[in-house]
Amino acid sequence: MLHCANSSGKNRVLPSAIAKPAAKAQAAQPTVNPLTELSSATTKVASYDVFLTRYLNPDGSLAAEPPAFAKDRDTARAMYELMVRTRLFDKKAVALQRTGQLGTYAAVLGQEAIGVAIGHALAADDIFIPAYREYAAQFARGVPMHSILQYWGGDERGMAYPAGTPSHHDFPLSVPIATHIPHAIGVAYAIKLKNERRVVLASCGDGATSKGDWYEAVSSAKVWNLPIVFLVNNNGWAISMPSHRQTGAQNYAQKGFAGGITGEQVDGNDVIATRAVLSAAIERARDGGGPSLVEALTYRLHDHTTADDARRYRPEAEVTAAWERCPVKRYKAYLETAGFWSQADEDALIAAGTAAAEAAAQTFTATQPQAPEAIFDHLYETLPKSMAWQREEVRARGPVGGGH
Amino acid sequence: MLHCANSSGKNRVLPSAIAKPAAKAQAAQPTVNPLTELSSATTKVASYDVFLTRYLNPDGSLAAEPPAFAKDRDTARAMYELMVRTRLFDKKAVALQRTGQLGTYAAVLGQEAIGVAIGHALAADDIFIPAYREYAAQFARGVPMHSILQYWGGDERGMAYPAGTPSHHDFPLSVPIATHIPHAIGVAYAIKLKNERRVVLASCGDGATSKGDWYEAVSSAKVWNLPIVFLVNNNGWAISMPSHRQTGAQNYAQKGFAGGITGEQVDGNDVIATRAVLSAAIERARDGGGPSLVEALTYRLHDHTTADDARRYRPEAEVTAAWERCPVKRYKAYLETAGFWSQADEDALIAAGTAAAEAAAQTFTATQPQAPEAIFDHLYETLPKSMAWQREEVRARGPVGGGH
Amino acid sequence: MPNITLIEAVNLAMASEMRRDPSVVVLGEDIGRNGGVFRATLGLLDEFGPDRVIDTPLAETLVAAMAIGLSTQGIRAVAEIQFSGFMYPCVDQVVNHATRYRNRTRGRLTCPMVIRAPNGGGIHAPEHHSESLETTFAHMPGLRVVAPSSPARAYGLLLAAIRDPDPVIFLEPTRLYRLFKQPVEDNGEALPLDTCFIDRSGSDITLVSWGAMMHDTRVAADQLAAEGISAEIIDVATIKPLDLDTILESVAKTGRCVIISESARAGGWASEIAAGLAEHGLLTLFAPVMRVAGYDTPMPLAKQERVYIPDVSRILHEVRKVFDLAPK
Amino acid sequence: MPNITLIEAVNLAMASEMRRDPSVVVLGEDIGRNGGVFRATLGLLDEFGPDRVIDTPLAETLVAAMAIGLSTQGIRAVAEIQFSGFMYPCVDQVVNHATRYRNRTRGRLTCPMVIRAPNGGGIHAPEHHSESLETTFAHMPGLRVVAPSSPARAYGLLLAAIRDPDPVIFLEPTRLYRLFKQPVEDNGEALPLDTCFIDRSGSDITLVSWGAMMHDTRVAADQLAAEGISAEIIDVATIKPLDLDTILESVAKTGRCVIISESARAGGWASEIAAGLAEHGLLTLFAPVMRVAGYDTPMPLAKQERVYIPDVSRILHEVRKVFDLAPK
Ligand SMILES: Cc1ncc(C[n+]2csc(CCOP(=O)(O)OP(=O)(O)O)c2C)c(N)n1
Ligand SMILES: Cc1ncc(C[n+]2csc(CCOP(=O)(O)OP(=O)(O)O)c2C)c(N)n1
Ligand SMILES: [Mg+2]
Ligand SMILES: [Mg+2]
Repeated sequence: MLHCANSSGKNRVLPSAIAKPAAKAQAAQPTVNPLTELSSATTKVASYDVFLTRYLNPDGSLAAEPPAFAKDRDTARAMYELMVRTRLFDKKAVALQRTGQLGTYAAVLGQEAIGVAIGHALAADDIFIPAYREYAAQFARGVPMHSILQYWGGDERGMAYPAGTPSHHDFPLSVPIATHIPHAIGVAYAIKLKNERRVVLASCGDGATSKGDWYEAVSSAKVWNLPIVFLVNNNGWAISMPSHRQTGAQNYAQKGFAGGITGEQVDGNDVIATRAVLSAAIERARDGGGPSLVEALTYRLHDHTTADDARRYRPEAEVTAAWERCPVKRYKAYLETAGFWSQADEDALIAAGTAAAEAAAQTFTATQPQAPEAIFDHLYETLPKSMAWQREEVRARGPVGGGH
Repeated sequence: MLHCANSSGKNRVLPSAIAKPAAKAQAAQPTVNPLTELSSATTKVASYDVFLTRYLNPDGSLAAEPPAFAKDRDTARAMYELMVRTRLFDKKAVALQRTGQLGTYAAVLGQEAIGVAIGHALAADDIFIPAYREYAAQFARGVPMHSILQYWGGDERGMAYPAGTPSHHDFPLSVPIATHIPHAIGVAYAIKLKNERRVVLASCGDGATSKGDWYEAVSSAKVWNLPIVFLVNNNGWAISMPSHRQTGAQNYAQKGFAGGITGEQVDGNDVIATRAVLSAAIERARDGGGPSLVEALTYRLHDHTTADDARRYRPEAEVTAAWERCPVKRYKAYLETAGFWSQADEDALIAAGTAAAEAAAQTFTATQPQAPEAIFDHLYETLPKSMAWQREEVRARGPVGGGH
Repeated sequence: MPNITLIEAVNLAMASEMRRDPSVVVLGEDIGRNGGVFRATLGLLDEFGPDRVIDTPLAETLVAAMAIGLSTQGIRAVAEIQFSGFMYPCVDQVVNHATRYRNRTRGRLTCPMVIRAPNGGGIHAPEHHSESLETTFAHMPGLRVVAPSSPARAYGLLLAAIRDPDPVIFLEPTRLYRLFKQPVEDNGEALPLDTCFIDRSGSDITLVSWGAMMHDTRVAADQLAAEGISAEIIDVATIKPLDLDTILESVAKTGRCVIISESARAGGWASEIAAGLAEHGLLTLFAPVMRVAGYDTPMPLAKQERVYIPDVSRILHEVRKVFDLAPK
Repeated sequence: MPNITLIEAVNLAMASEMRRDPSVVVLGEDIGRNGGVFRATLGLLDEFGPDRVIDTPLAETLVAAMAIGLSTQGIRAVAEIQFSGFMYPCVDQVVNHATRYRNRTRGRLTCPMVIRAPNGGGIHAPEHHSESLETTFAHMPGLRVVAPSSPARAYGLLLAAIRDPDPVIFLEPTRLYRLFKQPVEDNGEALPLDTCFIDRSGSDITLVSWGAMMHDTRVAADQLAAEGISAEIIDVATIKPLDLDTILESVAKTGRCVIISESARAGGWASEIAAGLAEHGLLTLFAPVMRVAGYDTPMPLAKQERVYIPDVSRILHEVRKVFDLAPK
């Protein structure tokens, strides 16, 4: 007798919508009606809108005149290169896992445009607080590919991002869902306290928006008008939970209204739109305009992780249809039409990207094991005296079997 | 260099607004603007409105034609009687605390109309999950006044609400802020599972809406279209935090949009409006219309609790102005104008209410102490064997000094 | 009797009890169509439908709170948390509400609920997937904390947990989920809670453990047997409330005790047991009570998790210390 | 030297360190204009302004997470949680993040932060205001947990906690906030962490305690002294990491030990100390190690809180048991 109120999809603005651009002319009607009949006792006191931005149609044709950066040959090409390199890395990582050389890995297949947009929209000094799939952004900010492999391969050193790169002040991947989002409040508060012109981008998935930690940050960010962009990667699924059953909200952008901040949607498989919307949000935050929320509509083409088998819960037809909206294909078509990309470019990129992923794999597999007692070495700044015996016991024992 | 974005009060719909009814004709403008400039790449996809309901102006005159229950003499009088009895109880409780006969007590002064509205709007079978100030609702549902005194007096027996009354299936007061709200999800799910036509009303303060627990419930309630009314008592303060600094949200009603549910405001010092709005929400939920959120705008005329001294942080002028919106005075004026209430009625009510509060105080002070070992008696259904010695130790020791 | 793994036994217990008692529901993330990340709820959706097999939003505080709400209405809620490291958001709900409604309302509202989760490491899972939570919960008054160590005990103890009138935290040994099989009959018979099991009788030393570490403890005892040392093994099973008497009786016989647990040493449950011995068993002890436990570090990522998790060699090392100090 | 209460010493330490180190900020609910519900932050808003004295929304997970975020940026965040029972929503953030960023990032991001809260009962506060949280936190690897027992120690230990490069949970004894005064000089001198204090020397029995229970322990020792029994009192002070050596040394001298703590007995920190003695001090003990602790029930409401909280008579009762078994 119980039923899911939303399974009908009524009034929903969900990833499937990104296939069919809404008619521009049609004014959106209030999606949630007031409880009581409008009577003379009732007055409208506030009103909120959700907008969606898209420049590229799924086939790569233009839905609107693109912004300047997309018309700049070098920039436009660099974005594509990062997207493809990320996809090649992803493929290699999955292959390593399938052949027993890597632990569980969370693939980014189909969502690469968002990471690319983040990587290009953030300034070097900005601070990125990622979830666990935005490798493209991390690469752009200086995280070596082998670090990501080390991380999923079970080696803490994969989170020691290199000095001298923007990633060195970024946060590591966060596996406990949404718990990293409120860290952005403290980080952004510190930025304001120090009078810096930096912005924090904190990202997560659609599922993460169900968690209280996420909300406590969104509800509070505007109290101090903090320079934060909350990014929600709505990839349609949280493991086996489709995004339309995750919450009663008709879309994830409107969740920002609970904190009094702008919430808007962007086609996350359109790298131009995503970069444009993120850049606007970031620069607005930098200029004192405060926090905002961006829901990027995308689709997880892979299993949730290599430990998952999405065929258990997800219709193949949905995945096939989603491939039509693939961000790589779409953006490539744009570049080709613009005359920015040739088959030779493509061949060269694939060769270079494959080699880079291969090299990362080799660096990863060649990584010397940590000393067993290294588990104590970054626990406290100085290991308490009373714990010395534990470290010594481990050291004396030497390596133990069972490493990956 | 940090500043509170909201301290200006711009675009706010806060308790102060309840003094000045908004002009009906003026259509509300979007309160949060989209991040990006409206361009041809951007489409409006959804829109949300917040409404406010009020029947009685602060002076008791009618702002709109009242609903039927308010024109029914007996009902209208019963609501007033409960409101005044609650205020007299409250006064007695504070007096008991001031004279060292009661522990910390959370007064309801100024907010009585909301409890009365809840008490009258809920059906006997419905389930009330209160915060800690809605005594009027609890009295209406059968909680004896002395139980509330026992609770704040430090006696668990004050939460054993009597069998045979609606309160017997209600939840006890909840002191950890907002943690009780997600219980409503489980309770309402159970109701649906059993195919019952009952509704859950879960209430809390404005401060409570900052907590993740609160949000996890609001975000999820519509997933199962549960029969829940979330009530937010916005009394302007969470201890020393004014409600406009508690969150970036322009009002608390819109927080419902994060869960895709209706959020509306009501003048919580107008008992007619509050009952009307709550009844509509409750009956809609009962009829399968799903969850909703009601923000009742009110004002805490007392200190936060008897342990607090609001003069430390709150301008006296604000309190003085708030007395002008007092729910008792306002409703009394309505009743008098309607010819439902006389001075003799008032005198009789005050005499009876004072006596009732006095009697409750006497029952409370005459309460025999619990046996010390009673601390073990409702810990588990059956005390584990391994804990028997603890109970025996306490029993053998007998009463210990230091009770209140 | 079918030969089944521990995870299959968990699944069997839930299915069995859901058939027997229509008031039992299961809830959690990905437990429906997906059957749970470890497949503990496999087949339940098909058999019992989406009303009783509830996929929840991704919110562990909500999962715990929802179980509380359900159980106050007489619905026996069996909640799954995907990995032990994600149980921390349940802590507030459990300690401030689940364990207290009975007491607060003088028995008016009660919480016959179970929160199940895999516990501990050893399967090369990602970060935050391998923590040991038993002590965090066991310190909470009014709770039961149960940790099975075999398919048969998982089946019998989970039945008991679901039927228990009070909240139970049920911590399943991740590492043993598929490590070995055992014949388990689906006879609906619960095992007793609040009692330790003598897993193996012996006379020279008492080895106390629970959950996944029981496996290594059994292997260590085998090796000791080969050396002529007779170890009595106690499976604590119900961690809280602790059946100290059974342990005391054993130590009264053996005079020696080593306690083996995976959770961090400082403030771990091994310490509680050792403290019980220091108070009630002191005069029967020939040698110090040794604890073999996880180090006081977070569980390392997969490559080093075996450095952290006690193994047979560490158990034997401590046992040898005991016999060095108090030779047989 | 001004004679001040413990709460004044807490206030003094924060003001003093905020003057000395501009990177220190305080945050929490009602800590600004209101000065905190116990007035620990009185005057800080006026002296340091709203940028450094941050009133937060009512969200304890956020408070902990915000402290984490601030501290990773070199801001030393001192967060207040109003009452210990409301620290549970911080648990996930502390165990999964605050204690781990250093380790996860190999020292790149660190969390020099303090979460302060009143701890324990005894002031007739409302429900959920009187819990004891030390063991819950002390079981978490990578954390420091500190509990002062006097104005001077509150001042010196809080300075140390704020200056510590790693996260510290600082649990203040609610019951002692205003119970007595002590001369405390605002000299900016921190007391050492990670070390127990010999609060009083003695030769016949070691009494180990911390926080508010130190007060009752001192009174009990006075009574024992009157009876000719010389008690050595150890103030644990830094609960985690535990300085077991100081306790062992004392017990090696006295041969007798009673541990006094307010938190629930099962899995409490008294058990950790007793376990340390069972392992390392067994041969020096004349008698069983007794624990005087809160019962395994939630803290009762105010009328019965004294039933729960150990008092002098319960301490003396256990001490007498020890001397009965091992007379002087
Ligand atoms: C607190 C917590 N609960 C559960 C999990 C297990 N888990 C890992 S990813 C995931 C789904 C996340 O969905 P979403 O936020 O949409 O991100 P996506 O994986 O789709 O990118 C879950 C439930 C976790 N990592 N953390
Ligand atoms: C989790 C938690 N944190 C802090 C407190 C202390 N506290 C009690 S009431 C209160 C303010 C609550 O404000 P609001 O929700 O607006 O309710 P009101 O008291 O104004 O009715 C606070 C901070 C608490 N009880 N629980
Ligand atoms: Mg997702
Ligand atoms: Mg309030």
